[in-house]
Amino acid sequence: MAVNMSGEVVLAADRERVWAMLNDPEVLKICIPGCETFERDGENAFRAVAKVKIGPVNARFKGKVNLTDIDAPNSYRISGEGEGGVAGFAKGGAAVRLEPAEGGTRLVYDVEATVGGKIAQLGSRLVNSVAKKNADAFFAKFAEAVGGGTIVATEVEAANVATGGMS
Amino acid sequence: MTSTGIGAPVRRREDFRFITGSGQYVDDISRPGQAYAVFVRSPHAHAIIKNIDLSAARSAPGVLGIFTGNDLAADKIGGLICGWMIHSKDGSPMKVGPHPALATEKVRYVGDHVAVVIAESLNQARDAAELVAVDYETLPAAVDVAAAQNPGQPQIHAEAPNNTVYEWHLGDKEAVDAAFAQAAHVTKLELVNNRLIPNAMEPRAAIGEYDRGQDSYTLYTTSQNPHVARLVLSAFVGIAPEHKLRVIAPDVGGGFGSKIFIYAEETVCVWAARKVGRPVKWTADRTEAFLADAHGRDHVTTAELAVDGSGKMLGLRVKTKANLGAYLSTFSSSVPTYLYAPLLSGQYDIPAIYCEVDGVYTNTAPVDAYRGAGRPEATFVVERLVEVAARELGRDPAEFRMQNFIRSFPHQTPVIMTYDIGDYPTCMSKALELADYANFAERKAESERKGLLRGIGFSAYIEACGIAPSKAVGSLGAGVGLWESAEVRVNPVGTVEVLTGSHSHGQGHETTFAQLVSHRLGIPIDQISIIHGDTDKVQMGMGTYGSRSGAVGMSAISKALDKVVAKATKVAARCMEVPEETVDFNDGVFSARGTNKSMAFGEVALQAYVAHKFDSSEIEPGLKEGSFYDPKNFTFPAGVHIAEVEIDPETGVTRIDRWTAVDDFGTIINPMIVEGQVHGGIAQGVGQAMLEGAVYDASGQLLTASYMDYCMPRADDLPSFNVAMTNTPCPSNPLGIKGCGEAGAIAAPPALINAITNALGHENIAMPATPQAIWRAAQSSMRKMAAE
Amino acid sequence: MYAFDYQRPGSVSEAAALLADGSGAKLLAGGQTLIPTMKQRLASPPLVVDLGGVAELKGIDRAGDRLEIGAMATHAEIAESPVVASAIPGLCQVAEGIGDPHVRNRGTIGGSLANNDPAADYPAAVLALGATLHTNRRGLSADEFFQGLFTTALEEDEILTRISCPVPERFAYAKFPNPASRYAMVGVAVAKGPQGVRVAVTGAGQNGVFRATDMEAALANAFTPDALKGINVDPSLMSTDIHADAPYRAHLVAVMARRAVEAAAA
Amino acid sequence: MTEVTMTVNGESVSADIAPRTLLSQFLREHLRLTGTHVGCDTSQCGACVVHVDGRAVKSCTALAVSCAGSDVVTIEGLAKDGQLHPMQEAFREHHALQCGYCTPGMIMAAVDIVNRKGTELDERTIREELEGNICRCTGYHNIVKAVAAGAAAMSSGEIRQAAE
Repeated sequence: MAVNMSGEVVLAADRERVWAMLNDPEVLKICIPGCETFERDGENAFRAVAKVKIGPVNARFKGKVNLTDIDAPNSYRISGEGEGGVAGFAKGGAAVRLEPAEGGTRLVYDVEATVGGKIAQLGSRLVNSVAKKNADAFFAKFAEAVGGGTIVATEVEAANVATGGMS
Repeated sequence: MTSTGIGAPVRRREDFRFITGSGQYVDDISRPGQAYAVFVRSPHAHAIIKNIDLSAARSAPGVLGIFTGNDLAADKIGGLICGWMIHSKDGSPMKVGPHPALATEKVRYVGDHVAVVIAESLNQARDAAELVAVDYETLPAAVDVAAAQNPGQPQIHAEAPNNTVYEWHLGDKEAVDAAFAQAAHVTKLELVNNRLIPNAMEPRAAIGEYDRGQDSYTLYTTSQNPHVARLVLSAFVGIAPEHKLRVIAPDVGGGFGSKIFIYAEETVCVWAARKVGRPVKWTADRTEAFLADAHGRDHVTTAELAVDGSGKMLGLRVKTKANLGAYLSTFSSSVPTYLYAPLLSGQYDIPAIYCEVDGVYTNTAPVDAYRGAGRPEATFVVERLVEVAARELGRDPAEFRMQNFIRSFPHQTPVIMTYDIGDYPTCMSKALELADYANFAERKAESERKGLLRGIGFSAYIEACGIAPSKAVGSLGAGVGLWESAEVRVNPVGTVEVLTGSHSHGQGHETTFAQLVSHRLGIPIDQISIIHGDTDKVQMGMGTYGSRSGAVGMSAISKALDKVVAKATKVAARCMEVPEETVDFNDGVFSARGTNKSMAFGEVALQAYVAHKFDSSEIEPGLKEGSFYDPKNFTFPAGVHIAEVEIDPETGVTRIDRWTAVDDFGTIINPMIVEGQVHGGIAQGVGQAMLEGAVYDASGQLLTASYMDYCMPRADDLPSFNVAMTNTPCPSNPLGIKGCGEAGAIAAPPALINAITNALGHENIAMPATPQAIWRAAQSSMRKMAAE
Repeated sequence: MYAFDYQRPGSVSEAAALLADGSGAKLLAGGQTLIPTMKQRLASPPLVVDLGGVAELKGIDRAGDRLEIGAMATHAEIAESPVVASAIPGLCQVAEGIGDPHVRNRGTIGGSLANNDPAADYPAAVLALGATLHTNRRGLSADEFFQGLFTTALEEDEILTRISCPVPERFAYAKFPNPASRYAMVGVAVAKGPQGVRVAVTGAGQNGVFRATDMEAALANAFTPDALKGINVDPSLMSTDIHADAPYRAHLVAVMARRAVEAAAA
Repeated sequence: MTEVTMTVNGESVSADIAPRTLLSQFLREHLRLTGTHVGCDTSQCGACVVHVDGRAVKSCTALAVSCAGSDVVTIEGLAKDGQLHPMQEAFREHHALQCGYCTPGMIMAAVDIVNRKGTELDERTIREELEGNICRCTGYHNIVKAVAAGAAAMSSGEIRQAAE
């Protein structure tokens, strides 16, 4: 099931510092909720393991993360796919853009992700909320790592449903 | 009428075992040494299988075997088939991609079968299945039936360009164009018939077994038609020749169409039993049932009705895209074609009808027959159009229907069917009376005083049951004949065993079929047993679906009983030493006219077996007769359902206040059972209209894969139903039976949507009409009213 | 299900000791969420600690102006309890509307609160009542306890033992059930009590149960349905799923709030 | 493995089982009491309902080990001394079952309704109380009638004939 989410956060650091942190696997590991490992696996490529906990559900996702469309220090696209065993899979990407802003740097992101398997089959009611929660958690941690900031907005768009027609 | 004969509300003989927990469903059966199968299923809607790594799984504890599509291919096990050939308008045969039981190169829907793991215990099989590592290259998915044929959509099967299986049509396009050219009024609707997931309460299950000594297989399976399963598994899949494959469908917990089909799981279980040398059992969990049982409905339709200045219907034009899913299931091709378009005349005299249907592949579960199969879709089109036309013309919807009802029979429609008999105005009048239509306006005013919206909706449905005769269906592309078989075995002391090719999975055949025998032979019902569901006992049969067991299955028994009585009459005549033509048979007694001689049925049976009193060169000993009965025509049950609803416009919550059903099923064997069939059908129709809908997201993930999200009708969603009957006996079979199993599911959806739209004053409501959809429509109606 | 070890301690301290090693043991209260999750293999605790044998977690009592409910009280026990019926009758109705009769016979208030499902009923009731949630080591206000989607203030090895509700002057809960799951698609609890007027909403928010503070302010002025007129709920804070989108949920929050006030004021 | 002892249909049973054994599995696989059915994975359909210490429980959502020491009654234990329970009789008399798969859970739930709500049950109450049991065949119409009649019979000891 698709998740489309966009948002922005103003970070208390200059663009170069934010950019550096966005490319630092150690920082990303700390900020990604439940992340257990985040290791370089080639140029602009990483391997990651993250534990996802949603209420009683516990799943460990293993996968790859790639950085593409790199335009330092302005923007990149971070994308990945992870396998969560019986829980299913998740894949997707985010276009991330940095702009100078009052008091630091504005980070604007636009996420498109899909989840499949049991998570979608059994947990569709929660997918959007969990995605937003994780995005908020990531940026809260990231802002903390950068040295402060505020989440301006996170918006989740309703997933579009193809067939069968409950509306 | 005897207390157990035709027409009596005999309490069901099968119930004792079910109310005491003594039924034997497939999962209740435990075979010595049985192992457990778990299927590895695709989490992707569309992907290339690049590699399957079984090494870790193979070394997991308890694993007896792991197989993939390549193993099936190596054993020359063929794919699953679709048994009905449809030809496109241009004469070309439908375009069908292969349907391997275990996918080989590609997976095509979420839940598609990739591998099977067989282990000592179910948990071990599950553990090992998690270790099967499948490397997928995911592909974009074509999910939306309305768009799947568009250029640039992902191609699901190379054999079917643009995902088009067929572009079929029926009727006279020019005549319809001419009718529309003359029309004073045209009503046009865009309709979606929502996708449903059947959800028989017993999930599908199978146990395959191989006997090395006999070189033969046994398959226990949750089937509505075990003989067809054997035929397909033998002749097409190539498991074993028919005489080496026994198929048993024991107690089956509901089917509703979904257990007609021959699926991958039973195919693999019976094949793998030989590979691992152990019985192999598989039972679906509910999520698997959601993912991989054949779904139902899923049409997108544009429909137009042309009416002249007096309100007379002139023509009907229908264009439908039918979602067939990722593979063609056993009878899927026929459902949106020959089970759909021929019903588009409804109960109305419509001179010209033209229907086009595109059968479309999508990356979703296969779609096939579900209770009603094509006929609910047709009835929804006709009865929504008729209701809306009446409203647009300012006509009372009941009276508008009355004006257009067919009144003389036989009636040839422009879409194949010859309706043999019916009395539609009587049904309507009776329904109007029972529904207290006359006082509806008062009730509506009363609701309004409480701030609630009340609406009433009609559905005058027709269905065609007992698809027949075989020669005709063969000419339409069916791969099988649609007759039924029966064998009546009279035992020497006069008890009777009836072997039938029909299969009961809730319909109560053990009772109704025995009622027929009791009625005809005049013997108590407890001396009769009905045997079905085992290919080693019953020689051949076509099974139970399409409301055919009464009209076709019981007619076969009736024919066999004719032969039994004829032979017994001969035996009785010899025993009583009277001419055969003077012997009458009534209430279980053979009596010689003009004498005081008589013999009870049991005595004659004994004499037939001892063969002491007749010349065996003239009369063969024994009393056992069979029949293969092929009906002359379909049967045409019809009726009127009236739904009345009350809507809370503030929340969209809709309460069904009244439901009136008047049905004409011809001869009724057991009114209690017939009413039960109507109740269940209505509930499923209400489910379709208000509660149920399969939802796939754009990537092909099924979001309604459990009862948390797929809304099953529950007791508090439904009212009690007011059910009544009229009766015009069917002239096309010896018993006058028409068939009642699907009527409710066919009639209910348009009745309810017509009631809801009547309450809202707003036609644009899709099924399922959820509280949210109704609330939104109510808001827009109220805004409209405020503006006026 | 994956294999696990099983322990059935007789006391809270024994149970706490079993959780202490941090290996991911799970408490089994009623099991009505945990067991289905484990059946789907979406949870794999190495150890399940069954609280069914801990007598000190049972019981429902009135203590002065407070209602004290043991964490292992089942929904059915609360629904049928004369003590609850006389103290907070609306809470009986909350319990009676959870799941179905069979689920209510196993599911417990403690299990539900500790799980904090965003569509569960109890969190709204407990938050509106301004209850204190006692654990084996501290007391937490409801406002502290609920921390968003499936998240509570409970530490991994902390056990919810008792829910202490001040008896309100008025309390009611109005629920719009999801037609399929029968969880709350929207549920609104309102209470007027020692802590003033409190309104808590479940099923609707993107981040679980929350307080509707503008409604509280309006109702503090006048505890009548009309006081809520004109208060709109911001759809951007609402969750969306295949059953209900955010604008519909926002609308239902207002409707259910009004109905809850009507019931509470009656 | 854990040793578990409980009373099932009046008889004490013991077995050595894995803790992950559900009560439904224990009944069906260990005791071969296959009248208790499993129809879903999410604790909703109610085909698996049995009584544990006098209360209706979904046996697919209870660990067998949690029921150690309990008194369990299944559909097989409802009839006493060869006499059908009035609720069983009512289900047959009122044609409250078709395929029979949901029936054991439905009957066990119905008896539980009477235990909790008394023998005089109106239609609304019955429909609401059946929230945890799904039937796909009957449309519930006859189940509702049967539960009312069975409840009345549990008080009077007699089954009223169904209205024809």
